[in-house]
Amino acid sequence: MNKKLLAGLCLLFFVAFPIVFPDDYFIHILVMGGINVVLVLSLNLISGFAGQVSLGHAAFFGIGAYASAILSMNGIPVWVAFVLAAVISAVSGFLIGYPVLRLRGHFFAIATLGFGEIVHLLINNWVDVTRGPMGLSGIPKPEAIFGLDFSSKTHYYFLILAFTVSAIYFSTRIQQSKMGRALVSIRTDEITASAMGVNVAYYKILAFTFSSAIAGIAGAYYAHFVLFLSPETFKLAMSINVLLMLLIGGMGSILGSVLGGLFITIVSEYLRTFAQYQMLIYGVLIVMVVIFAPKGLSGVLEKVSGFLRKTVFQKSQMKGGYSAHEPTHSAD
Amino acid sequence: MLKVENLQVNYGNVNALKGVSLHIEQGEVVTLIGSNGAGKSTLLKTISGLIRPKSGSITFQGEDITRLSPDVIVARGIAHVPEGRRIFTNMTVMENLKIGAYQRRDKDQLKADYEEVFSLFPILRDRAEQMAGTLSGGEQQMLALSRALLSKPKLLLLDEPSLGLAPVMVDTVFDVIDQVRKSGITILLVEQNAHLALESSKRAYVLETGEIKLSGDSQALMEDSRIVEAYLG
Amino acid sequence: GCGSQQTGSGGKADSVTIGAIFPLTGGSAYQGKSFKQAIELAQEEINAKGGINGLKLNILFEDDKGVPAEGVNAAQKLITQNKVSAILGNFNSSVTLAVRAVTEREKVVQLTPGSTADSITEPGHKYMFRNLMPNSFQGPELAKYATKKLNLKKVAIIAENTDYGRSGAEQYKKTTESLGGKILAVEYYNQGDKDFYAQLTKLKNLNPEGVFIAGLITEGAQILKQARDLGIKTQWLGLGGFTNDKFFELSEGAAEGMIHVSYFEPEAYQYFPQSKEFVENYKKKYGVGPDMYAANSYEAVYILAEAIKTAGGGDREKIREAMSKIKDLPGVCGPTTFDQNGQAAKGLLFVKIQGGKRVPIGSEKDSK
Amino acid sequence: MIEFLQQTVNGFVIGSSYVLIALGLTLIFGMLDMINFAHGELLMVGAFIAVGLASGLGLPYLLAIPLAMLIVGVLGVVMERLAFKPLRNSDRVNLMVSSLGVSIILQNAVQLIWGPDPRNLQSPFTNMQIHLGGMVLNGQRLFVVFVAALLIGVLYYVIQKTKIGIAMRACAFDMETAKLMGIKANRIIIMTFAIGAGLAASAGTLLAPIFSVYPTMGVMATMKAFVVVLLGGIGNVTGAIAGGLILGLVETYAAGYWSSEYKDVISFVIMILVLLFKPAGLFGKHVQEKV
Amino acid sequence: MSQPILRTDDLTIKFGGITAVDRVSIHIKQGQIFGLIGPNGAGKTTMFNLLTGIYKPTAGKIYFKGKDITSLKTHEIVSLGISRTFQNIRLLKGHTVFQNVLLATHHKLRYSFVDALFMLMKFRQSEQQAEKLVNDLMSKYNLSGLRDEIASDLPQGLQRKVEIVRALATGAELIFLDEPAAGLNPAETAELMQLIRQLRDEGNTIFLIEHDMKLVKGICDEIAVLHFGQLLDQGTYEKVTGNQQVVQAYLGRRYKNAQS
Ligand SMILES: Nc1ncnc2c1ncn2[C@@H]1O[C@H](COP(=O)(O)OP(=O)(O)OP(=O)(O)O)[C@@H](O)[C@H]1O
Ligand SMILES: Nc1ncnc2c1ncn2[C@@H]1O[C@H](COP(=O)(O)OP(=O)(O)OP(=O)(O)O)[C@@H](O)[C@H]1O
Ligand SMILES: CC(C)C[C@H](N)C(=O)O
Ligand SMILES: [Mg+2]
Ligand SMILES: [Mg+2]
Repeated sequence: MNKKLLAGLCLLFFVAFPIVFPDDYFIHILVMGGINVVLVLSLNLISGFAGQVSLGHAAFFGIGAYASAILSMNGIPVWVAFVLAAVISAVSGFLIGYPVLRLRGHFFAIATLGFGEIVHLLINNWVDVTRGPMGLSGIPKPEAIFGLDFSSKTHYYFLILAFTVSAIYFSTRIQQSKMGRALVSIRTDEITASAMGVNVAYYKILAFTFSSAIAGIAGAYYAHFVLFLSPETFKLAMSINVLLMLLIGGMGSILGSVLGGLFITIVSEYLRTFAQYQMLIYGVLIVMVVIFAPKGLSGVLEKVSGFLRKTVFQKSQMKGGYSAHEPTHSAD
Repeated sequence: MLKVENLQVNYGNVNALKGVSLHIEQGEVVTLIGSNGAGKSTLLKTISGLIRPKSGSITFQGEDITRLSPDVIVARGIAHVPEGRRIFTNMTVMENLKIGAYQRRDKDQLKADYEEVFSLFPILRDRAEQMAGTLSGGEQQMLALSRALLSKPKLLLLDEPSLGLAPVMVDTVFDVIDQVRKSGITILLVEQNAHLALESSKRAYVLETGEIKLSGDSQALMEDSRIVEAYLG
Repeated sequence: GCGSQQTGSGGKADSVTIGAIFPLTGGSAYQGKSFKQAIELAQEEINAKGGINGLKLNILFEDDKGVPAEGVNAAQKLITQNKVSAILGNFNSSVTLAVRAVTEREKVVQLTPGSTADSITEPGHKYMFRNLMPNSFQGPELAKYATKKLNLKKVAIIAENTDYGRSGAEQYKKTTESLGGKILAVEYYNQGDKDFYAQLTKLKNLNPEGVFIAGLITEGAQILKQARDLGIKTQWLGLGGFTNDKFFELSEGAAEGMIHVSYFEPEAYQYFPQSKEFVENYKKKYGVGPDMYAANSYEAVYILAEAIKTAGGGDREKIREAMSKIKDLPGVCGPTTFDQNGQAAKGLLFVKIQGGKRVPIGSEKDSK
Repeated sequence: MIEFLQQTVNGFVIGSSYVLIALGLTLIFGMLDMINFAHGELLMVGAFIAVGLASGLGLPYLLAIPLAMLIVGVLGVVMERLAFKPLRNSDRVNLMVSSLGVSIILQNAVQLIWGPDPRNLQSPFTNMQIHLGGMVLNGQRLFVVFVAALLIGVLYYVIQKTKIGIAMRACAFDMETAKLMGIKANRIIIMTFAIGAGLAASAGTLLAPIFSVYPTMGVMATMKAFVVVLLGGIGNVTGAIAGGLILGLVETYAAGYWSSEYKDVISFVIMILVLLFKPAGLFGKHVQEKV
Repeated sequence: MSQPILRTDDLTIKFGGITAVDRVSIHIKQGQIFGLIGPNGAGKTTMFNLLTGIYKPTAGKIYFKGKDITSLKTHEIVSLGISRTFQNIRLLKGHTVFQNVLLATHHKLRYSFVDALFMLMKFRQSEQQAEKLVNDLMSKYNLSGLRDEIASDLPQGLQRKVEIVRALATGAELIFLDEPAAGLNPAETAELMQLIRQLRDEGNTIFLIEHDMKLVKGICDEIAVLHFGQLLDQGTYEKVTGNQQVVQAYLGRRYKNAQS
């Protein structure tokens, strides 16, 4: 109950933010943060819930972005293109995931890295379709809808907010259903999972497909927001950045994914003040966070709130639900 | 040979050992029994240097070894076969044995010792190049024991060596323990199988919730009603 | 709201602020340095002479790391937070194109002194300006010069797999073929590639009269070095990207004899009569001669200063108007006039590397 | 025919350089079971240090190599102490992230110290051409092959014939039990990092005269090294050799006979195909998990 | 009582050069407690791994209630009604007892993804039923007090019990127990024997591996002996322990002495 209240307040805050505080730059950063959050949430499905660390997530972001951009430039309404982009990303996720998900651990990670680079190179070299290194410009904005015409940042802000909330809801529903339990058991121990009746291969592929679809939507949004695409955006560096956000936020945690995405986006922006030391500080920060908060920000939050609960509220025994107890698994 | 005095060990705020004292003489087999979670494994780990005690002292052959690091303690002649075997499952059987002999410098003698281990447990020779992780539970126990023996210890700490062994294998392990003792190695044995353990040792200690509750001659303890009820069933 | 109503004067009325976004870290950072140095020099000079009509010129630098999204964030910050009056940037065409969407929406002038993709000054972008020539210009000019003047009829191309390399290669090919020359092969490589033996071995057997490298110095130097290893003797040709003092050193002498395009040469005062003071000041300040990016960006600061002067301050819209009215403004790289798409027409030079120095051997006018 | 031979030699030589790059990585990868993204940066730092020693202090190239290896070896240890040791008991993925942080730090620290300009490292062999029946070989490249072979030999000996190799793996697998066997775990891990980093530096110093030296040069190296290590099987020296040579040849043939744009695609596709049919790499042992 | 619930025909598996299970044919009757004993490394656990689809046999067939299940996958076998425990306990690390047991209901939850996404009736009902099932099982086997404890932190004895209850929660009628008494003290073992009997009395069939002969003697209706992957003997406790070969290969002299 409390959690729902908290979530409601958060939502209210984010809805009110651009109205109370109409600063284009902050809104812009929040939009970028929102894209990252959706992306991190999507990676969380496969890497967080199911424990398969992917180093190629940028590929699906890229596929979604290019698919939606190209389709809409060929006259398909942007909203339809969004949907098609999700479908195309999902299909690519399925096709890539199907063979690769048989690999484990580091092998999976590096194989996805390889796939990520393959997709990047295809985007770069398939000039007839993607315009390759010349990049795609002239991408249309989304058509006006519900009174939003996307002439201002705020409109984009509400759209990404809606996407983010949907992705959070989607993730939460997965987490609190048998699929979530299956994925977490796969992450912990595949053999036990299958011995308990979980179809390991099926759920891995399903998670990978969902993950790709959502990343594709984030990509499509990016395309219609930045209005220009070029291949170098969709490289290893981006896959790594998303993974960093997830880890800093807390693997497997929905709240963590949100925190991680926002935190890294905002911190990177803040670090601009440090000019040439910016990246150096960023690197140090990453090392420090993994060392001092190995469960990520959500882990820290969990600890703090646990501490408060114990000392301040003196609340006794928590009710045992699946998501309530597993520390890396706080619901949003 | 080994003297443990007033040893206290804490895990965070859990008192795992609350002032344990015991001693082992050269050439003895001493048994330590106690129920699940009594602190038996903790005691062995403290002796072999994996855990630093809060207070108390451990003396081995007249020298204080309380805060030495595990590799120095191994060099002094204490080998520890940990609970649950803890073999290196990602390596071959032979590599596991080599690690056991890690500190050995006497190459020729070592060769003979490998042979001896293989004659104690012939199955290990057949499996020498197999990944240790694919061994059956019993085979893994044999490997763990052999690995410890290859460090040429003076004192052997055994944590539940019969766990998961077939009866005939338990025989073998206890025979080996007997042989080991005869070869002059002193043994501290932790066992769930109290019957056997008491049978094959001279003296025994009973550890309960971090404290020594009883001690004495194994034979006598076997008749003690408290022991019979709790540990011999 | 969008910034159209804002004056964009950076807050204080006694100064004008412009933003400069270039790659200061990451793979393109070695070029970013030239931009930054030259821009700072121009700023110092302007302020030392009492600013622009008494207004002090502030320049805020941001790092785009060569990444489009970073550039977009930086531009948004400069425009919204720092309320800059105009933006100078970027280097990588992909970043410039992504930032262009921001500057168009926010109605802020963006002047790039470093990106060469043709599409940057395509029609429909009122706020986008460029004071150097696009890729489609130098490829054909080089091709004309090579076929007509140098008489190289059978040429092979090694091109970087980027907009720069690709459009350079394509345009070169088209022009050469239209002039009756033959392109034996076009080989692409990716930025960051280190080994070119495979491509070069293949080219060697084609026996080209010339090999045109549509790329940048790091890979270009490797290509030349490795070609020398393989005993390839041919006339090397290149785009303007090779106009960098490091290049000869990096190639360990293998660049000797190469002919390439240059948009600017220090001390080639016959071609760039306005550049003397700049070159001397730059050398005094940084100990090395300016490269073409330095010259372009130095010139760009003066172009913006002129526009601000005409606009009478930092008003963004007025600056845009002033920009479009600039006519034959003298600059270190030649006079600037922007066409309706914001593209300024500039000339180019051909230089030959002789004794480790770039020696001007002609300009595009020679092959007309 | 000559062209084919030349391409084959090209592939072989470039393959040896991949082997060299991958050796240090496979060591740390195999022994400590971690993906070290900072490997390429160690290589880069090694190259920069060699440049500093050679052109800054005027030391001869052949002396700069071992010195750079030594210095980077120490750097590797410092890196392990500060960024990896605190994570020894935590999830593997945290180690990987920490290494990413380290790679960002190194890249930018180097840029701050030495600036972003590309540089050269002079070697006495750079301008040496050897002609062999219509084929041309470069002296420095041959030198790379030679040193790679030497280092492979040494490493192979260390891992297979000395106990240190086994001890490294033992520590990686179960630190506590390794200690019980009398292994000085900390020392072993320090050594692994020192050797791994030193090998990376050797690759940097050997390849620097062929290629050039700049702060981001390590990124590509890391990627290639990953491919090589996985192709061959993690922690497997023979595998690294095979993987490196295969990658070198595939890339060269692809660029020489098919499409230079797609050469990297081809090598990644080959890697993935190999993994699909041999999930533990060409020389890795695939062990069915026992329950 | 007499219809075989599980039958193997010449079941064989080879690992490299080793034939870990060698042409083993057994059949287990409905409602039995069937024991499998044999020296370490005889192939007992491997048998379980074959029967539960974790390993695929090199040759031979497996029938469950007359249906050929040889080529089925592990999770498919579970849904037919076979479940197991592991020799090296495999509870999900860091998960509570409740979470561990709840996982086992997975294949019985029939709602679709859409049901879950919109929390439709079917989803809520199924989830409630699963929770109820788990809670009921836990209180029936006295685990309710441990509901929210981290399972892998419990003492061995309790962990084994959680694994057994988890196996039950799959709804299995045939349950494989791999050395359930290992690491238990005599008192705990006695309790375990009681539990296994109770399971049998409730209509389950039990197939167990054990080295604790007191337990085997106490509860097994029939026993098979495996040696070097081959079936050495099969029958009642008295029959197999009377077999000289079994004594020699498995029981050993101490056991013999203790008997006589
Ligand atoms: N790493 C640890 N952290 C916290 N508590 C621990 C740790 N290891 C052991 N304990 C606790 O210390 C006590 C003694 O444990 P120990 O393993 O020594 O018991 P034991 O007698 O060997 O039991 P068993 O028969 O189960 O092996 C137990 O209460 C246990 O929960
Ligand atoms: N995945 C595998 N790869 C190779 N060999 C294996 C594998 N699994 C089992 N083995 C071998 O098969 C044989 C039988 O092993 P299994 O675990 O079935 O024995 P067990 O009868 O259960 O013994 P224990 O009573 O000691 O547990 C052993 O020799 C083991 O080494
Ligand atoms: C070399 C430069 C002229 C090309 C520039 N980096 C661009 O992308 O446009
Ligand atoms: Mg214990
Ligand atoms: Mg077994």
